Amino acid sequence: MDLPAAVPSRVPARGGSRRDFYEFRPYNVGRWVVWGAFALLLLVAPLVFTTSLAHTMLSQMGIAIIVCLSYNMLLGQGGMLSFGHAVYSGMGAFLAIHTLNLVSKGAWAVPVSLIPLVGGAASALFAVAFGYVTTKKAATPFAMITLGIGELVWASALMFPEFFGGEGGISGNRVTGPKPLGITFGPQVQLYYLIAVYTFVCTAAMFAFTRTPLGRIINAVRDNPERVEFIGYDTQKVRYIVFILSAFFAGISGGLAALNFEIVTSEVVSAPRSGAYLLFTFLGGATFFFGPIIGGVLMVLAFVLLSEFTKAWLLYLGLVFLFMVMYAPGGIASLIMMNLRVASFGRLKEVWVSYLALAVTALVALVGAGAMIEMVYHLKLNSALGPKLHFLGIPLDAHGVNSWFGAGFVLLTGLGLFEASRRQFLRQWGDIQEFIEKEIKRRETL
Amino acid sequence: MTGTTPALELKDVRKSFGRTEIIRGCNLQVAAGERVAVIGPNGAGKSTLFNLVSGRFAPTSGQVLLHGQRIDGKKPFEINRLGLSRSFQITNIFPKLSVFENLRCGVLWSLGYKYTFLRFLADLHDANERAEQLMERIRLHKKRDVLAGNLTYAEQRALEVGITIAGGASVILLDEPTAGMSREETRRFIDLIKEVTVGKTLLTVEHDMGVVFGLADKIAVVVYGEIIAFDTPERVRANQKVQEAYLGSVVAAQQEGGH
Amino acid sequence: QKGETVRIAFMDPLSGPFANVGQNQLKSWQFAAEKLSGRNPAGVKFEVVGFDNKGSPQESLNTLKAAIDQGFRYITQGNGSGAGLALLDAVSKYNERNPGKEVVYLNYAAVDPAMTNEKCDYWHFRLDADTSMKMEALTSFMKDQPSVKKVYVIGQNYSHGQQVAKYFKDAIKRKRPDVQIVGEDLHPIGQVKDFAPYVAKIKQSGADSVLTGNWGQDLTLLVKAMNDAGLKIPMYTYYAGVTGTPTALAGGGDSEVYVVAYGHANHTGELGQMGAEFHKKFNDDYYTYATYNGINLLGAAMARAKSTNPVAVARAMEGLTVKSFAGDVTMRAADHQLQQSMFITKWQKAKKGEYSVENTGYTFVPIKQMDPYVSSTPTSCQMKRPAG
Amino acid sequence: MLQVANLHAFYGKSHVLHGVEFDVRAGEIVALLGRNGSGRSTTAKAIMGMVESTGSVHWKGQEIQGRKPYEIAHLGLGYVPENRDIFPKLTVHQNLMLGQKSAKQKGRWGFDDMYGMFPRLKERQHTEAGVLSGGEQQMLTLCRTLMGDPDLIIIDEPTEGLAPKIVELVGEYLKKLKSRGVSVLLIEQKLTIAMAISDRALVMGHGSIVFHGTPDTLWADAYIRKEWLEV
Amino acid sequence: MEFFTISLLNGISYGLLLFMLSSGLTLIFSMMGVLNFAHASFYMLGAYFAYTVAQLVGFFPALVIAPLLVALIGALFEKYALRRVHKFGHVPELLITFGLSFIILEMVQLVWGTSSVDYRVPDVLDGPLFTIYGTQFPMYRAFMMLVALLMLVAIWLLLTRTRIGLVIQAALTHPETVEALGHNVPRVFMLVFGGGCALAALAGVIGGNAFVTEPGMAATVGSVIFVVVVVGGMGSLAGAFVASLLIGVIQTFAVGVDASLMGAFQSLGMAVTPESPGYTLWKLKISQIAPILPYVFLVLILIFRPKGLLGTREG
Ligand SMILES: Nc1ncnc2c1ncn2[C@@H]1O[C@H](COP(=O)(O)OP(=O)(O)OP(=O)(O)O)[C@@H](O)[C@H]1O
Ligand SMILES: Nc1ncnc2c1ncn2[C@@H]1O[C@H](COP(=O)(O)OP(=O)(O)OP(=O)(O)O)[C@@H](O)[C@H]1O
Ligand SMILES: CC(C)C[C@H](N)C(=O)O
Ligand SMILES: [Mg+2]
Ligand SMILES: [Mg+2]
Repeated sequence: MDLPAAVPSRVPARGGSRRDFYEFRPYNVGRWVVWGAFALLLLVAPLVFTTSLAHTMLSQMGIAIIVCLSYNMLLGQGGMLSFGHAVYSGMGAFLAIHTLNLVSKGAWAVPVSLIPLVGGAASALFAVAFGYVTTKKAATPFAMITLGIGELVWASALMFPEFFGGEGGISGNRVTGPKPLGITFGPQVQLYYLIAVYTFVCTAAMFAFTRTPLGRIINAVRDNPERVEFIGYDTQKVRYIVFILSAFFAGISGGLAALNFEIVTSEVVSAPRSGAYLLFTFLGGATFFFGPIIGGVLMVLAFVLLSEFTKAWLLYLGLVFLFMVMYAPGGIASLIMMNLRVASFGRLKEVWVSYLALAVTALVALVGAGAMIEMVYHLKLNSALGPKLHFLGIPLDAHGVNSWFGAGFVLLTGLGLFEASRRQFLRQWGDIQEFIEKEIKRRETL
Repeated sequence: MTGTTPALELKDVRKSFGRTEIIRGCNLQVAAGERVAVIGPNGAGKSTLFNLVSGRFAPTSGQVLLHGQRIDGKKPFEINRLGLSRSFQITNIFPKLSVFENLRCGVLWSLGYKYTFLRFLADLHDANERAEQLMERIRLHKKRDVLAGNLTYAEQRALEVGITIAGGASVILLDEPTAGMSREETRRFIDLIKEVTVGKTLLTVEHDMGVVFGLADKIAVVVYGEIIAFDTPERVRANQKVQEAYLGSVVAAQQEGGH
Repeated sequence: QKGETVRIAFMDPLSGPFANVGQNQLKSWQFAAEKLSGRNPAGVKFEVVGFDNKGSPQESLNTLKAAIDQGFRYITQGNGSGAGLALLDAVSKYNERNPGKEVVYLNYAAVDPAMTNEKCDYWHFRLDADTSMKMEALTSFMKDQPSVKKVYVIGQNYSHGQQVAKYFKDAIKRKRPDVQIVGEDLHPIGQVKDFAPYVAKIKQSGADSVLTGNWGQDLTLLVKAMNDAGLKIPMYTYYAGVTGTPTALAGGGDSEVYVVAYGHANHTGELGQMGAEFHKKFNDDYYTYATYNGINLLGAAMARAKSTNPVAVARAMEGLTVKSFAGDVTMRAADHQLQQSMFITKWQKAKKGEYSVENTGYTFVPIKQMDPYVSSTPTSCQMKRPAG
Repeated sequence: MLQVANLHAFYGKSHVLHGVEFDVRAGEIVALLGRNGSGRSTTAKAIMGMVESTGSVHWKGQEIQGRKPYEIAHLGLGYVPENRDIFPKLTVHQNLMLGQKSAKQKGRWGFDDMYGMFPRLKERQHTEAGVLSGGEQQMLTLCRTLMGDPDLIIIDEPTEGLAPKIVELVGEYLKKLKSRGVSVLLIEQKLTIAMAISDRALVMGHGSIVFHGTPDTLWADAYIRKEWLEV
Repeated sequence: MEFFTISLLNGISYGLLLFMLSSGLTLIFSMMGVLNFAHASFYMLGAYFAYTVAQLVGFFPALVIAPLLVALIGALFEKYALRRVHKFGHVPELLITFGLSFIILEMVQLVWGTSSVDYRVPDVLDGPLFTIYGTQFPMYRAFMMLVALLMLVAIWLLLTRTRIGLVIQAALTHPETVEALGHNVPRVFMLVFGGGCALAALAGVIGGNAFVTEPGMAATVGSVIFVVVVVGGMGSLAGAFVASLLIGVIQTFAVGVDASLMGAFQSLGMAVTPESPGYTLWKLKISQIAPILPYVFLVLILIFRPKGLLGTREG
């Protein structure tokens, strides 16, 4: 079995049309703009969203971005499907919180702002040990070893309370040590900015990594490990080094999480956590560098916000995954890039109307479906509290024929219209793609 | 034997898979700068021989020497670092990297960049220049940023050879480089191979006699895991045993004359 | 104060593998709030809103933030000491960093003794009895059982299971030095699919009773495996009553299971009525009686403080005594641990008029009630009270 | 027997065949020649229902265009793909087994005929096909399709990578097939062999047929050879 | 001797149980190369369907009906979702089954509630089969063992007597070529996936009442079944069988071993006290890690014999 995708020997004959080449490659000016915008976004986000929940969420997004990017060093860039990435972010978190507590006790004098680096270094050390055995293998054996190690570490986490703190985990207090410029990291905003700095630097560092010799060779190892051996590289060593680097960044994110929550429990090394990294990295888009950034943001939104909105959040999450994998296997990033490509050929404006139509009709259908799902959940979970519920501010009666009929009607109309606009859109999209293909051919012959 | 060490030497190399012995004691000395065509019936063991030399398999017994240094049993990457590079019978490239990146990957190790992640590729001028040059030489510069997987078959074959020679190895093994190409393309491609392997030791497997006689200084004939002849093209063609085992009289005559 | 509505944020798993327990407990809180609201001396109404913490300590911290943003000043949690300890710590830090916006944490079921000992905190109040208290009660019962001579201890290898084993050994040595512990097994939590090997080991040890702190699947599978092997010896447990477990137990046939708890399935009086009503309304069991005590305690404290401000209410709750379904209960000021009566109940077929737990035809009958002092344990808590 | 009319084929959006027309009669060997990329393989795939296509393909009086590949195969068309699509993890023998459409099928040929034709395969019958030499794989693909007992066999570059002697052999076997009443559509690169054995020759260029006639007329037509075959 | 016999019996029956749980996964994983993370969810669905069907028409009809229903769902899922994703590679395949497992879990909770359901062993199979050294051996356990063996035979026949296995393996690399040879590849894929799901469901019908039928049941068997398949060797039914038995027996006996590293040190004359570094690790008894031994096993086998016990290929 070859992961992540079968390597076609000749032209990829399966899919039919050729996938074209687009790379996230900002030109010098473009690069400054993109990174500047990213920095600006990090800077102003907490000024726009000001509630304390928003601040912790923003902090967690930064953390998630780093860890998803680090995961993608394995998955997207190295073709290494890991089921145990949480081991590394989690170990970083534990080592970081222990360090924090040593600092609090006065045993160690590390500034709080540097503790995430301790986490990173610790994780890298773990990766030196564990990675040595895992990266001996690639593809499915690799995936399965990481699964095994992940389960082992998770199970041990509860068995060794001395280190992992048992069920309650290890807690610490980030307000400790020297306080330069009066920054205590007590208020969430201060911590947010620390996380933002780390997020920016780590993102930049990981992006830079993709432009280095090792970063390129790991792509080659992903595509065709056998051939790499014949151009002078030891694939095992390539995987091993990248694995350690990835763990380093994962550890930094773990360290930041330790500071953010001020408590680290065994769940940080758990299998579900590893699974979440995989799912959301993929959802964001593993084939593009910036995909996992989107993935990280979505991860926090899904876990923190979606679950507050609706009891059916796991159902929605499952459905989103199902449909994303089926219709956009490159993740959200690939959707964006596809449109950027269309835009770069100057034809994006034509599809605006279609997008609008798609969005509106999809929304209508979703509202209908959502209302029905919510009514079902309501009947199941809260029926004793009366049949009335509110969905997006619309009062519904889960026992009433009207509500069901209405929701069904909305759903069907939405679906019908959506299908119509989808057909229209597909035709348009096909034309544009054809145009682009031709244009590319034409430019090639120039 | 003259005083200079051969570029590549096989001493009684044997290889068995399970119980079947595929290579049954091969001896060969290729002088530096020589172009050798390896021919033989299907399943004779030509590709296997290449696999043994390039480190894909370890020989069951015998020795392989590269410039006088033992390389049998070494890993492919170790052998590659010692200056031996090979291409594959079935196209073996990096389908999701662009043409340029494919070639650049090929040159990195030989320029000493190893596993570094502390320098930007963009700043490695020597590597970039080499890759660009190569791309021109294998005539793929117009496809610089096309994903290798999207190239046509002939282009992929060219890239395959490009990657093989990228590292500047002194000994090059090509396994049926022209397989699947039309006669016209083959001819162009052979010229290309000649051009890019000037001054190198070349071993190539071929079934196309036109190519073999056009390209090789010497021909090695492998039959049933043994090298039954190793000589100049003329003498090999005249060899009775070779005709029986491999050429088949009619075709030999026809192919020789071309079409 | 009168007519005011106090909102309580409930944070426990409402989705995922423990959702069944969380859903039941949320309903219990909402039900208790509805029934007891306005009837308290303060005349305050209570409203309980659920937040899904998915059983995760980290997510609990998010729900805490969300609740605080929405203006909640009282939170309650119970399912899992991991989340509990995280909340205790987070509430403490939040209150310290945000004076004037204090939040009170009512813990209705997280039973790690640490929460009222070395990690105790002023803003945390526990309505359940902790592991050590339950063990006091349980061993007080066991010491009077002449049949108990050789005990096998089995548990989940995490803090709760480890604590149960430790407290048992301490207590039984004090109370019945002649009792032998013939074996002790700690297995990874939730990983055992087949308990037959453990049962074989228990049998081989010659044990006459089994003590376990297991819950959920780890408990039901153990009971089933003992039944299957025909090993009919009494089991002393903590968590046989949690949602889902009775159903699973009933499927395993008759077995002698004792449970230690601060309540039982067959209360009469107001609580009994509430249970019946709850069952009618939700077709589910009302067993989290801490909700009853919790609402009453808050009401009384608010009356005493003449305010619904958490700072005042917290102060008022210290040492407060209220009437409960089984005598009086007191919130001990030293460690904020509710002192209450304990029951030993036995799992058996329900006779006529007895409450059929989860409609299984089985019930938990009380066979012994113990006054609060029996289970009272000393505390190492050094409570830091806010100044003023 | 096989009639192809106005056949168009597409890979996604790219239009590769532009109205291909030809026919193959019973017991005939027809060579389909052309440069790389002229669309010969695509023609074969379009007949077999393996690419998106429009137009008409008549086989034994039935329209088969738009059918599924396995249905078409069951109607007696055999296809030997280029690229040696052997199944690498299966043994040689298992590869041949898959050539049969069902385990009970009785055809003109059995395992013994195949092994008789290429003794080399018999020697290697229990080896994983993935490790076979290039030439052996080529022989295997041919035999695998023959096991399905087709009435018409479409062969895409069967002699690629074969030693000259084996090439001759393949040519002889194709003639033998013909003598047993099997028609052959031979897609070839090597003119020599194609010309030697075929009854008629077609030349393809840019997705349509630009020449058809006997091998002799093709030899004679220097313009076609220069323009479309570049020999 | 007594303990040994009983443990061996327990070990073998647990091993067979593991095999029962993982046989469908073996089928799908080894033949189609799909890491089906929803396998355990199909197992759960089987249990719930059986619970409902058994209430209506009894246990033994449910034994047939529930797997068929689940097979249908599995086949539909293959046809409308998995198939589309197949060409994108293995990670998307895996993720779509991930997504499916969420959906099944939620659906189960919606239909049957979040709590466990009262799904009991039928009376005819309840009770002990025989008593050995005073320990009863339950009849139902014997029934489970029997079914596991039947599953083994059925799959073995399927693989050796039909060419489905060959078709699938061939189609993994060259689906189009296989079709051109006259095999209806999509249908075969659908049948195999449906069949694998049916096996999972059958395990659920039988496991559901032997254990507990609750929404968490999928998660509890989730990863251990992968261990069985991988340790046995991907692509090897016999391997999965051997691995199941081996894991079952080793794990069962490990429960009985109370030795620890501390003991080993002490017998070497080294004193280990609670103050020594790593005390918790040293005092950990083998019996305490028995349930996670399969993972240790998994890691070791992949390092030293990546093909698995009886496997023929890596990955
Ligand atoms: N790993 C292996 N295991 C078993 N047999 C093998 C293995 N590799 C090669 N062989 C066998 O060794 C023989 C020689 O194969 P090889 O590929 O070297 O032939 P070749 O001379 O290159 O032929 P061709 O010209 O057809 O490519 C073949 O019969 C092949 O089946
Ligand atoms: N899978 C594919 N996707 C897109 N275009 C393709 C695909 N396969 C072939 N083509 C294009 O279709 C055209 C015809 O290809 P085809 O393979 O039929 O040519 P051919 O005559 O068989 O040549 P060859 O000698 O290379 O086998 C070529 O231009 C080729 O680039
Ligand atoms: C689910 C509950 C029974 C968990 C229990 N309260 C504990 O602390 O572990
Ligand atoms: Mg070869
Ligand atoms: Mg072709």
